[in-house]
Amino acid sequence: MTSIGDYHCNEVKRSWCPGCGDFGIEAALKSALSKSNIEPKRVMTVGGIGCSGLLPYWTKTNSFVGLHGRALPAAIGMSIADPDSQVVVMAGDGDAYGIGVGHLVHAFRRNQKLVYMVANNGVYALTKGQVSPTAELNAKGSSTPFGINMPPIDPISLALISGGTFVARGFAGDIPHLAEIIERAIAHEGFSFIDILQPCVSYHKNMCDPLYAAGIIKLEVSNHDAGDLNAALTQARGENGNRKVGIFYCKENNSRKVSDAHVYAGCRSSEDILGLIRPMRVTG
Amino acid sequence: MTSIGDYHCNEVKRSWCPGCGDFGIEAALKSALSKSNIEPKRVMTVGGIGCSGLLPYWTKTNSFVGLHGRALPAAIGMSIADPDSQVVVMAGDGDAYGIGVGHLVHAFRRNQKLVYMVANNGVYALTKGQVSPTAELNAKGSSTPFGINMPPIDPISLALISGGTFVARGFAGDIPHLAEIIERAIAHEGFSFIDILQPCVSYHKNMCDPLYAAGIIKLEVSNHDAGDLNAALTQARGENGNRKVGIFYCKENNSRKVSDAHVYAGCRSSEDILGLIRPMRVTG
Amino acid sequence: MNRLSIGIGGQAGEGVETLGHAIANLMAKMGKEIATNGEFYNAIKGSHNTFEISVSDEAALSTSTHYNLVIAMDGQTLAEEARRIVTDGYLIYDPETGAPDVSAKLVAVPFLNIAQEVAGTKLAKNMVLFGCFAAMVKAPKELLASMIDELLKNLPPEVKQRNVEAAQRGYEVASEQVHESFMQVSVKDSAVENYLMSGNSIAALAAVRAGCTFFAAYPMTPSTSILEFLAKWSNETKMSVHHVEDELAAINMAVGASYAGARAMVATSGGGFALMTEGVGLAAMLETPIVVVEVQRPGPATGLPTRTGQGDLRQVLHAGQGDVPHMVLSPGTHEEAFQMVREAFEYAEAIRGPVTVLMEKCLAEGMRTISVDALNQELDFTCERQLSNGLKRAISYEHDAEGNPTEDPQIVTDRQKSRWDKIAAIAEKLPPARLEGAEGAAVTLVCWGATYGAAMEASKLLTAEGIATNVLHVKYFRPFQPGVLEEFKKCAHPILIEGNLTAQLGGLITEKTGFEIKDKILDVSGRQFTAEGLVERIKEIL
Amino acid sequence: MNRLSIGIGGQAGEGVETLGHAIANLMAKMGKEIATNGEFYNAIKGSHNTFEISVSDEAALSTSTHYNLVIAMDGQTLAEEARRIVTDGYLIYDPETGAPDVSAKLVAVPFLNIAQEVAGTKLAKNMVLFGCFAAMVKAPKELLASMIDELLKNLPPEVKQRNVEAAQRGYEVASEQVHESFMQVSVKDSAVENYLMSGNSIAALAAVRAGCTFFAAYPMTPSTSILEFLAKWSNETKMSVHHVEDELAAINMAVGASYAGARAMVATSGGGFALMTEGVGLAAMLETPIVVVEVQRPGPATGLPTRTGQGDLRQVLHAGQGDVPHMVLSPGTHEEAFQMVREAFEYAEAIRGPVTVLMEKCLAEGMRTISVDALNQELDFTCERQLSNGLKRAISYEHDAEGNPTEDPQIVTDRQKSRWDKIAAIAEKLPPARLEGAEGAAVTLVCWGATYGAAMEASKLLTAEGIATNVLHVKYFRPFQPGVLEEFKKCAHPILIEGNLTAQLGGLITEKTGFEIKDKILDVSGRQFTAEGLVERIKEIL
Ligand SMILES: Cc1ncc(C[n+]2csc(CCOP(=O)(O)OP(=O)(O)O)c2C)c(N)n1
Ligand SMILES: Cc1ncc(C[n+]2csc(CCOP(=O)(O)OP(=O)(O)O)c2C)c(N)n1
Ligand code: SF4
Ligand code: SF4
Ligand SMILES: [Mg+2]
Ligand SMILES: [Mg+2]
Repeated sequence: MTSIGDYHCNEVKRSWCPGCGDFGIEAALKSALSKSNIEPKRVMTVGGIGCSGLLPYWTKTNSFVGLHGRALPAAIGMSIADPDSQVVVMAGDGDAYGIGVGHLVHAFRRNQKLVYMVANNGVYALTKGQVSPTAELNAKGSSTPFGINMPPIDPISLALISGGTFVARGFAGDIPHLAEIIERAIAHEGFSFIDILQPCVSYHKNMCDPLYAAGIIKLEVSNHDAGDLNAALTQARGENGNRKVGIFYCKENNSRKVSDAHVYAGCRSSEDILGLIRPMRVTG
Repeated sequence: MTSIGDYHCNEVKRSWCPGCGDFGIEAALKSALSKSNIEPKRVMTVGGIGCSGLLPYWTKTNSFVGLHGRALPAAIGMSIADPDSQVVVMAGDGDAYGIGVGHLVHAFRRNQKLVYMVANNGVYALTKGQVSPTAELNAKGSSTPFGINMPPIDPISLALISGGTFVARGFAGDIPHLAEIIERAIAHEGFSFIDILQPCVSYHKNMCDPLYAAGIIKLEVSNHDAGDLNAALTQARGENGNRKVGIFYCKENNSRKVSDAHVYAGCRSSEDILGLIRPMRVTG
Repeated sequence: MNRLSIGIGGQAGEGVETLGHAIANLMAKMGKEIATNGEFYNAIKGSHNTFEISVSDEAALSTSTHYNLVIAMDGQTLAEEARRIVTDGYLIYDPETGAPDVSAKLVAVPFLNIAQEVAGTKLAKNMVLFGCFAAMVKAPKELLASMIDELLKNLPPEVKQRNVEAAQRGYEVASEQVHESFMQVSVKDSAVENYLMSGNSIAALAAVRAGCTFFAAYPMTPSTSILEFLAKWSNETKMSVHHVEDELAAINMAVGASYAGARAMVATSGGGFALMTEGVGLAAMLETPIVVVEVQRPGPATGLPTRTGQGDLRQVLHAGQGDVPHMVLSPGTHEEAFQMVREAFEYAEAIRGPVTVLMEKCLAEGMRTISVDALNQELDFTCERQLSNGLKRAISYEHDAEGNPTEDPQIVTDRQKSRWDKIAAIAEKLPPARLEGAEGAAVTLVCWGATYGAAMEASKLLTAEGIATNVLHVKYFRPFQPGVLEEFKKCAHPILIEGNLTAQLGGLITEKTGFEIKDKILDVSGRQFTAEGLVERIKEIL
Repeated sequence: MNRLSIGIGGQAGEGVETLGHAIANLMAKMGKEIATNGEFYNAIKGSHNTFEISVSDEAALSTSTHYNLVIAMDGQTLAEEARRIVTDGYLIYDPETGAPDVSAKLVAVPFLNIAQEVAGTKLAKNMVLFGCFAAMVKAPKELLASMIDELLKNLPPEVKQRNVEAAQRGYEVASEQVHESFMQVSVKDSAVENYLMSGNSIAALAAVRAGCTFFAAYPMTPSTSILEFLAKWSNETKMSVHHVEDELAAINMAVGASYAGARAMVATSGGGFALMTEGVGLAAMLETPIVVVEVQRPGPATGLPTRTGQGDLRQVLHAGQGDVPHMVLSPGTHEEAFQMVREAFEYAEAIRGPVTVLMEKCLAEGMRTISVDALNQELDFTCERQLSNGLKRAISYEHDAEGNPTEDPQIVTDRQKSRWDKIAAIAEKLPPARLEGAEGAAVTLVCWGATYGAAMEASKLLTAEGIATNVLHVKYFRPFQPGVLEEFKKCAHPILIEGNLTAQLGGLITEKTGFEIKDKILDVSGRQFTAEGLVERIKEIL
């Protein structure tokens, strides 16, 4: 088994605020990777642009930080090209549910194998405190000083009705539980989506209140059947749906065949290509 | 009451294929506008880029055809600036559910008053027959000659779980029924979403089969309570959910106050603005 | 006569394009060189579309709107294209659609009736007309039949048969009226292996040849068929081909795939490219090779989706925020498109960044005869990816050589420069620009992209008329092609020809060389340049 | 001494910016002219940030990195900023953070202890330091107290009180060590009404003044505060202000709102602008006025989010497919930003299309003292929208004058030209470029945007040293500002100064005038130009 330290990049100084929930996600991810025993060189860690998206900086795997809102398509491209590597994305909720939500809807349909973690802190943290799409109705932020007049997005329901095959939520404040979810997500043969409640000590203090942690509700085998899509939807849409953590839904597809890699393997010869255009041949 | 002819623009030749479902949508819309008695000059008809989006060409109202995928944000801007006008959008399913689906998710949250009609023909028709996001699994198109390997999007469920306040589906082949839905949508004080099954005679012949029309199921007061969100979701997600037409869900908000117009009304004087920056005043 | 121009006019949905392709194919099979151009309205049904075919013994570089033969499928053709039939030219028409008022040799064919009668549907009229045409070039009837068989291969045998019969009736009716052959041809089972291909099919094929393993696109006229060809071939090529949700996804997926080891390409038109600009900058910043094919149509905004133009040079050159080291090039011919798309993959590896190949609708959709030799050529420049054994770091924030973030003023400056150094280095590998045509010419036509074809042919016409003319075709825009200034010094009277309003290449030339071209032919009609059109406008200038 | 430069260094999250703003505010209230510049890392916590303040009697156009006073909140400041203290300058530091090894007048203040002791938290150290500074300029203690009261207005009274006390202790400790006043100041209850404002607050205010009724944006450093100011003011202004899902939505909503009668604006930085380029083309095609403010930071891609640069001129100029008639301008100072954003709305009406105002992070976030007169000025050019009574047609396909789609080659050409004619017409209304500074100078500094400040001050320093220097500040890029060529003819030795690597303005000047500027100072460090830095580099060139 690889060890957690194998995934640490110590050259780059962490710039998250002390107490930031992102540390919890980092710890859970590295623990899950080590439990899954995936060598660092077979991992591609992808970040969004946001505080959370800085994770690849201090992760000693292959790392990729692209454009705000586009972590997901880039990650899908990676996973398609190199299906033997484990792609793990850490995007912010602004990135994933704001500017990038169009890609997300289609990613559920595409079901490409990768782990997509969204640090859901209710704010645009890196840009200093505007509300994100998961902010509660009337929440105030620097761009909505009188409160936002739109209800929040419900990412779990969105995932479920869009065809998500692994739909979960974790809490950055409960590292072992989150690590377990990530481990399951890594094992899943498809697109694994994890919304992660992530307290931001600088711009979303409510989430840092112990009362918030106390309000978290765990879905477990005893109270929820993760194989039942309707049950999952009921959980997500019911009271306190946005405080529930655990695996809402998981649909394994064992018949899925391992995809071919699409890495460059040299140019083709002209014989290779002439067959393709036979119908266009006119003479000779 | 205005008459249907009042909305006809005869200068521009219609270029839809004979038999195209878009003609049905046009007829239904014009009928609904006239029944709602809205003067042409108080209507803004907005088109996406696609066959369906050509509608504003031959509509004698204010007309606007913007960018592919961006009809919705443009329409929202119009409705905000001039809330006294009725904004009606006709977008294609590629436009609305493909490139533009990110705007749609957020439009449900914003709930700006306008009517958003999506011509759902399962194809990118104007670009000559690629599959759209509503195409059935394995459907073939020119860009997916071996069949699309992703399941279709479910726009009604998407609308319902995203906070849609008026969620309906019509069938271009049933003009009176569709007109009725549009009339209700116009009356709705919020964002009215209508997915419209629209047979494309050139690129989606299955939808033009009489069997297709025969398979359409109507939601009516007798079999569905449009005030019940859960019931709506069950209808949408149940068997043949994508063949059901009618109003799935409608939530009126009578307390909604009429919004102010935001049309330009002259520059401000310097007195008007100095109050805003009082905290920045350092001397004088 | 070693060159003929054929024009077909008809309503959208009447099969103008099918007939055009059939004729082009027939002539190509009979050993002729072909160039085609379709002018279609942006509507599925109901407007007047045209299709032009140039047929000649030598390489055909462009088409003409002065026709030796016009086939009128609708009445409007009689009023428009038929008026541009040259002396001694032919007009095939159906008396039912109107009485022609032109001085051409008339071939009256009741093709609507024949189609209805023989094939049971007026839709077969294009087959009747195909038969007429075949008769005019005295093509073997068996060839006609076998071509229709191939063309309609998805239809039931009895339908095919009826179409063949309709065509044969057309053949007979035309034979009765036209006795001399319209063009000297004989079916050569030529040893030369030739293909009749569009620019888009060539670009797609070049990607396959270059070993491209990943392709993503969102449909956009006139680039869509690149996606369609690659999708169709994907079982054979094993390329991963995706019609994705939008252009933002396409380019970011390509960058991701390339990061993971793929050779990746995307294709789009100007509007889709506008959405890709941030991604182009990303590829440059991450030093990730990708190839973009941008097929131009007239803008701004939706513009004229089905027409041609050259309005996107500057948009492409300046894509993305900041100074983006992004290579930009554009081929002049179909052969060059094949070479340049392949090269683009090699350059992308060399600069470890984005390379965009600009094409135009007229090249992308226009068909040309291509010899197998053109597809067999070796590249002058190749570059394999340098794979490191270590972990890969790709960070879109400014970073040091190891890929770690830095905001140190000196490192930041060095990194920016080092990325541009790669562009400077590749400049030395580029073939220098060179004047083509008459030595010491009185007039030089300066152009880029597919305008080359009409410019070259115009230069020949002018030279033949005694006005010695040559052509300077600029192919590389970033880095700016070496040799342009040197060649300019040899020019007596340069005239700039571009398919845009703001002389985008002209401005770039001035910027890069200080040289200003005073005389300009700028065309934004959405139609491709023709040699005769150019000759006329050049004479106005002289 | 009529000009002093203050530098503050500390860790992210330590309140460097709060202290800097407090000091700037204090000096402004005491009647001084202020310029500030913050250099922050792109991280919420844990890196070394600095804040510079220029204080002078005359208008301060830029800041300096040679300090008369350094306030060291962390040890790194001792090693970095403290080394750039000028002769006779001061250093305020806490002996706990290290022993300074510099030849400055030392003011040792145990601010960490004081903060902890008096206010009960080390976080109050910036208030202790604020007190120290106030003592050094002999500011009245009541002013200090009232300012802290205002600054911490959202905190409970007892907390505020403790902070005031901590500041007062700082005041006392510093007073004991520094006897002469660091700068001659007296609180003038000056009749001149002055404001201390950032470029972003000015741009926001200008929009309000121009009667803008709709604003949409997606947050992006360093443009975000435009959104924040407009949102905060929206109750008073009744402007419809929206933080939307992405930049694509922002610009398309603005186009829609403008179509429906609003005056509409969006603001973003380079990456967001990349996503808006298609929308810019749309506004041009639909002939719908909109104003875009693009605040530059270094690219490509994510680049250096919190630093400054001038890398987006070309991206903005060539936004969108096709030839997009889009006006582009950039102010040199805060006052000019106010005028130009207002003008932009008028130009947008005149050309019925998009107008982009380019700014830089250093201008957008840098603070300056602005007199009420600057906010009171009338515009030289205004234009009301011509509203038709009929139905409005706006179609992004090419269309005729009535807005109906057309593909007619002639109409299509005419429409393209007519849209560009509006750009040509507005060119005549623009103030011509003019040389500023020494007549018949030996050296001319050519620049654009906020580089103006440092260039002007450098020209003064050089002129004072006997090298007569003037400045050519180009403000309009499309249409290209009239008069540039004429002014160039008067220049003995032009030197180009730009915050990018590819000399974007330089290239444009060559393109538009044929004139090539050989000597260039191009800086992509992400830091703003300083007058001293420029003087040094100019001397190297001379
Ligand atoms: C196209 C574009 N628009 C805007 C930005 C500016 N930006 C950087 S991070 C960010 C939001 C961060 O919020 P989130 O994704 O929730 O991440 P968090 O910081 O909360 O972890 C934004 C808007 C950008 N980099 N690119
Ligand atoms: C940014 C951009 N990408 C692609 C296109 C090309 N395009 C035009 S219409 C269309 C799709 C049309 O499909 P749909 O929206 O379903 O409308 P329909 O024609 O089926 O009514 C596409 C992809 C475009 N105009 N702009
Ligand atoms: S601002 Fe919030 S999200 Fe960002 S590092 Fe600090 S605590 Fe974490
Ligand atoms: S192609 Fe299809 S959608 Fe387009 S006009 Fe024809 S029938 Fe209608
Ligand atoms: Mg967030
Ligand atoms: Mg469609």
